[in-house]
Amino acid sequence: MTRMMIREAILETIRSEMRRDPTVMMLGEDIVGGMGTAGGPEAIGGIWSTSTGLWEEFGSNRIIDTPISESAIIGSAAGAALAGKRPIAELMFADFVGVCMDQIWNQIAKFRYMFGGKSKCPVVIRLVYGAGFNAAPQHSQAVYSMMTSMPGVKVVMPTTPADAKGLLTQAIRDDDPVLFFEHKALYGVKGEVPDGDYVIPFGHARQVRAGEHVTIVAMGMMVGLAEKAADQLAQDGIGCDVIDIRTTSPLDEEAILDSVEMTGRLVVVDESPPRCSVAADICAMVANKAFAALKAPPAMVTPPHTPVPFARELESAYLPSPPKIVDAVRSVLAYR
Amino acid sequence: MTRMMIREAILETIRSEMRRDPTVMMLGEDIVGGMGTAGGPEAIGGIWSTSTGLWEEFGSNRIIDTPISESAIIGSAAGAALAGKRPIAELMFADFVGVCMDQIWNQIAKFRYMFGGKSKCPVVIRLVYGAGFNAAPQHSQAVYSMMTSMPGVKVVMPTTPADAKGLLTQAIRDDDPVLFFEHKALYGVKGEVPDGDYVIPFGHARQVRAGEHVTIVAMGMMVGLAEKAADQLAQDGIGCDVIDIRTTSPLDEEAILDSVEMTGRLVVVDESPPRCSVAADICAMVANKAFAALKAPPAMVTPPHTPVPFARELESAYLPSPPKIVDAVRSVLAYR
Amino acid sequence: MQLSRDELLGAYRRMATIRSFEERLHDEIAKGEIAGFTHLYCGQEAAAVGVCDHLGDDDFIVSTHRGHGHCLAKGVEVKGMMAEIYGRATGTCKGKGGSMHIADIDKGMLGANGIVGAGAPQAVGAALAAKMDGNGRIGLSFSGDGACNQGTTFEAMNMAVVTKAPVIFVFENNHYSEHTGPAYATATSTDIAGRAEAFGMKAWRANGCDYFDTYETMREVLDYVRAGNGPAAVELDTERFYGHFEGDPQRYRGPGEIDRLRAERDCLTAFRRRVTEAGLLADADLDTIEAEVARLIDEAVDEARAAPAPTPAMVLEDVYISY
Amino acid sequence: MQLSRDELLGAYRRMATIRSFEERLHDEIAKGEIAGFTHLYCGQEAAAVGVCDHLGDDDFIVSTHRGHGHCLAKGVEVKGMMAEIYGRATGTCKGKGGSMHIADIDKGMLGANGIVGAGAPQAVGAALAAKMDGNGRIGLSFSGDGACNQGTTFEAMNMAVVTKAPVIFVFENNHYSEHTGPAYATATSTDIAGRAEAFGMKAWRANGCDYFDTYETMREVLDYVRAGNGPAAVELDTERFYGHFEGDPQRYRGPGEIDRLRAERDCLTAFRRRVTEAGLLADADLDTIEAEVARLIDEAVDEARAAPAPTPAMVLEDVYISY
Ligand SMILES: Cc1ncc(C[n+]2csc(CCOP(=O)(O)OP(=O)(O)O)c2C)c(N)n1
Ligand SMILES: Cc1ncc(C[n+]2csc(CCOP(=O)(O)OP(=O)(O)O)c2C)c(N)n1
Ligand SMILES: [Mg+2]
Ligand SMILES: [Mg+2]
Repeated sequence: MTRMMIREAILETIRSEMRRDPTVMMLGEDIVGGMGTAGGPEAIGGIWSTSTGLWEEFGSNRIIDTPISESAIIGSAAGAALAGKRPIAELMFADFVGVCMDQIWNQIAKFRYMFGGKSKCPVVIRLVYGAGFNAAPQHSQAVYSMMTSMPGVKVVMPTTPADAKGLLTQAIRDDDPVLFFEHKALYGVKGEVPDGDYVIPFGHARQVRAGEHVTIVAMGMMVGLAEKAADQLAQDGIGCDVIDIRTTSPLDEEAILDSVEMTGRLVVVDESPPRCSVAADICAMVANKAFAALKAPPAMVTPPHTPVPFARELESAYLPSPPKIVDAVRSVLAYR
Repeated sequence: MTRMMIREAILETIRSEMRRDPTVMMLGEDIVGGMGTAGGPEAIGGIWSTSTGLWEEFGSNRIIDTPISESAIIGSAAGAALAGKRPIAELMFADFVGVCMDQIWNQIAKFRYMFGGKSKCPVVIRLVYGAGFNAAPQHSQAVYSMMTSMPGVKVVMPTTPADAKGLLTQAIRDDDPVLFFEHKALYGVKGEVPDGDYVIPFGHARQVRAGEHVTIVAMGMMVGLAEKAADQLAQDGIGCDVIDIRTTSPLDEEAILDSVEMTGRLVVVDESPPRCSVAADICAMVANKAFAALKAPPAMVTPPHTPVPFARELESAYLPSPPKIVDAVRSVLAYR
Repeated sequence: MQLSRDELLGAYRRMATIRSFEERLHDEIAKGEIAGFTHLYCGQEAAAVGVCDHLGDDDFIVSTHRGHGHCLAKGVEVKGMMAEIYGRATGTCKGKGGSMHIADIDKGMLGANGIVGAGAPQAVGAALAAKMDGNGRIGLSFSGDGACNQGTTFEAMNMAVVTKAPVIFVFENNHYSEHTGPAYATATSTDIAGRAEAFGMKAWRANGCDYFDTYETMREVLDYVRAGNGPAAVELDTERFYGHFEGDPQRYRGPGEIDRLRAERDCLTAFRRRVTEAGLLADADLDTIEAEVARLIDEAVDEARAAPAPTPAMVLEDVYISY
Repeated sequence: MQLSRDELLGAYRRMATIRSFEERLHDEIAKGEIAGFTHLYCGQEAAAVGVCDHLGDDDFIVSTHRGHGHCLAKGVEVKGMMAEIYGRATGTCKGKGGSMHIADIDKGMLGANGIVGAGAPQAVGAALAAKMDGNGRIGLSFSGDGACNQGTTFEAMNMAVVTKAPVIFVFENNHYSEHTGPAYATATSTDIAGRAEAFGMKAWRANGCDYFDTYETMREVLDYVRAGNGPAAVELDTERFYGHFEGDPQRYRGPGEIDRLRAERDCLTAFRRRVTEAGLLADADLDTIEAEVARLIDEAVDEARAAPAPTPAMVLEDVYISY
């Protein structure tokens, strides 16, 4: 075990997978930095410091710094994958999926199906997402709900350094396309990371806290908030079963349903706006498959149906928070 | 009242709104057709015949035939709207939102919010969507679920010629951006259309059939399938309350909840794949807000979590159908 | 002209196969047996064949909605393609993709594509893969004149120059994008190759209705790109004999236009005239090929008709490798 | 030079206002009081002002993430902008947009934009609106050298030529897109204007660090576009004195680079030298302006600090006009 930050776990995983497998390559804007400048290459190594030193070790054929052309980045990753490589493409902000959605949604996600199972497209797209930095409406979004709706891609959301390593290793080795969502506010989170080969298969939730009164399902940045809420509720003797789903597609329905069968109550915490969200998706699934077990309406804690506002006061009012989760749990428990 | 097809109702509505309001304009690929060819302009008038004759009447300043550049089409509509016009932009296939998503999602949908309420952006985007034509994975999709998740746009789905007129009139006069989904398989559907000014406000569902045993919520192409299922179930004495929601955003929650309060049972029929779909959204909403009334798990009938396949046999297996709806209703009714 | 007799016969066979495949589809589609949207390649055969005759199975191409010609020229099997277009379980894509989505990775054919412009960056990526391997292989993107107005195409060209990717952008200018002429839609219509040059890459122009001009030009282009000089572009002037899709009323055509094109710009006629006049092949050689091709297409149609439809369970397969 | 004394004083005041606004933000951001990402315009003042001095409130501009200079030059109110960047309810956008999303439709300022390249087609649309009205007004898009690699920018240029839209594409080449130089990322780096020409539009080049060169060039460009000749492009050679965003360590800069730029390429210094040497204005005139501007910025900061934060209820407002 080594203690490190999520951003370090990501960088180390990319580095070791690139050493292990010569077909792994990476593309993105400023992932080297300084190209074509007096300062020279490696001036930045990724604005999130998740690619520092990779260009020096692996060179320009495998670490490709690109122009500001997201469609070309994702499209190139798609083509390289069809041609036998394992590209990792970085979207500096997940919000930029808007300019390259077609390459993700209509190309990468559909190749194998359209081609009758005769191709594979092992692309990993790393998307830096989430609010909390006052980065305003176009640099703060929780895009994963929209992507979860798309057949053909897997959607992964690590919340701890160990999960970042295990899930990213799986993502790079996976033969299907993977969207890997990294929350900008989680990069600095520290934790123990297993040494050596460490792979977490997709579709397996992680139980964060055990508790018998209510099931709280969360993902990404929301998991920490759910934990805080659970801590507070524990003081009143309320036991929360907190589940980090880790991948929204595939979804570990079993873990969620088992928990709800026991608790009879569900609160889903999701950073995306409510309509057609992962939260709504999980509530609908549970209402359909664990109807008899439910003692109260399945509830969700999400931002409102609005863009992410800029100002500090607005952004905190917008985001889910431990007090909002506590309130939701209490009203679910109070339901008769 | 005049009897006409949906495609005619759409063309007539555009024409009369353009006559009424000189700020209305239209942009799209081949909406004139024949530009720069020996055959000359008006060679096609839109591949769906929804703009025939408009260029002759309104000229090149208001009817703008464009290159194959969807980002430029939607981006131009956005700019023209900020500058005081009411543009109608056509996406020949809704699937092309992939190449212009940013202009819809991060631009048009967010302007007013980002700018603190100081702008309006009355764009109508007409999107031709849906399966049933064996048009294969990239020309058949029911994109509205993804768009319903976006704060800042309204999402409209007419199912009858009268609704097409009333809702499109509202869309063009609306000061907010509207995504207007036209199902390719509905264009030829005929019906009576009110003459003169006819406006249907958004957020008001239409009751298609009254019935007391189960609520069926549907939209777009699915409404007709739900009606067929209801007819068949009626023969066994099962009464279906069939609701066409008409707009997925805003959603007429009241109409749905009122019906479920009465029937206690819900089946939602949706043409999009299931994850994070409008169907899931409505099931979650009902499970949360009408929990006590529910006598059975809220159920959904959707395609599977796959792209839309090409071959006839595959596409019909993929799509919701009256028998699948009948089955869903029966199992909801059988629930104890 | 350094082509051997076998090479000439092969080139004609490939062009004739495309022609015959497409003419037959035109007839069959009119009968209503084939579902979906189909875009025929008739008239452009010399382009696909003149380009692909330089490529091996480990060179990569990406294609468009009008992809049958590219697929056949790249060696995708005729019967599998026909079955696919008929929506059969025995089709190249098991009936899941249809006319617009035929691919055969083993042949280096990375896919036809229903989204205009989407292929260009994919060809860059395939070229970057080849560059990583340092094996002299290339990526090649076919696109139309219309596609050169889509943002992805431009991004791909710029990215190719920046990354020195061994990729070739072939623009088949057939003078129409759907119902619109390039003189209207492509601001620099007379010079699509000039756009590529503005991105800093070398560009060539050739007569895409002439197999020999296309083939000879492509030899130069391939030598240039395989030598590691970075990307290149080629604009091929060609003609589309049918509508944009089958069923297109083609009101945008001038009077007698198609007859004139068939008379003056038919690449098969031009090829025949050239090789017979030069005494390289006899009319009988070409007639034999045509007869053989006709039989092959007959068989392909018969087999496609007789082939089983995909089963409903197949809807659920091939979304993921594991899930 | 045909500028009146008042015009000269005004131009200097506008440039000095931008400079002072940005230098002050640089200091305040270092103190941690201002949230979010901020991209400063320092060094590029002559570009925004030299361009916008030709525009009226009913001409439309769209801007970028580096938008403060464009906003101020187009007449957006200093105090509202400062309050916005401080995230106050009194800000231009009520604290909802912040630095990257300032707009003022009444001033013809259609918005800064956080998505690189997104503004270009919007400027085309505004120009098409103006063309509908036939009133000689124009649309203008500011973008960076980096933005000219984004597909939307290309599509917009092509569409502008096709539709003969009265739109001007101003490319401010400040030699960096984030941490990357155009010689790497823009395949034809030395000639962004050349790309525009490849789309069939007329392009100009000017020294964006020289108010007079920019202003005179823009006069020609505006005359050309307002006369109905269709779109035009302008490449302005300019410099960025700070990092890409505040907090950028700028390891990509050469040694002493910023000192040299400040010494040799400062547009305010150049303006002062030019007008005083020509005897058009006295140093004292300019000093007075600077003092007035400094007071205004002080006031703006004080008022922003004192202004109320937006209330939580405001989160829910302004998504729709009616819903
Ligand atoms: C992004 C996108 N926009 C529009 C279309 C509809 N469409 C299909 S083919 C086509 C014309 C393409 O013209 P060109 O590139 O010249 O190819 P050609 O059909 O002539 O082979 C259009 C507009 C599409 N498939 N994808
Ligand atoms: C579509 C998109 N990709 C990437 C970014 C991140 N980004 C913001 S500014 C910038 C560089 C822009 O360079 P340039 O256009 O030269 O403008 P400058 O910053 O020099 O003013 C990048 C890559 C973005 N905001 N949008
Ligand atoms: Mg064409
Ligand atoms: Mg720049």
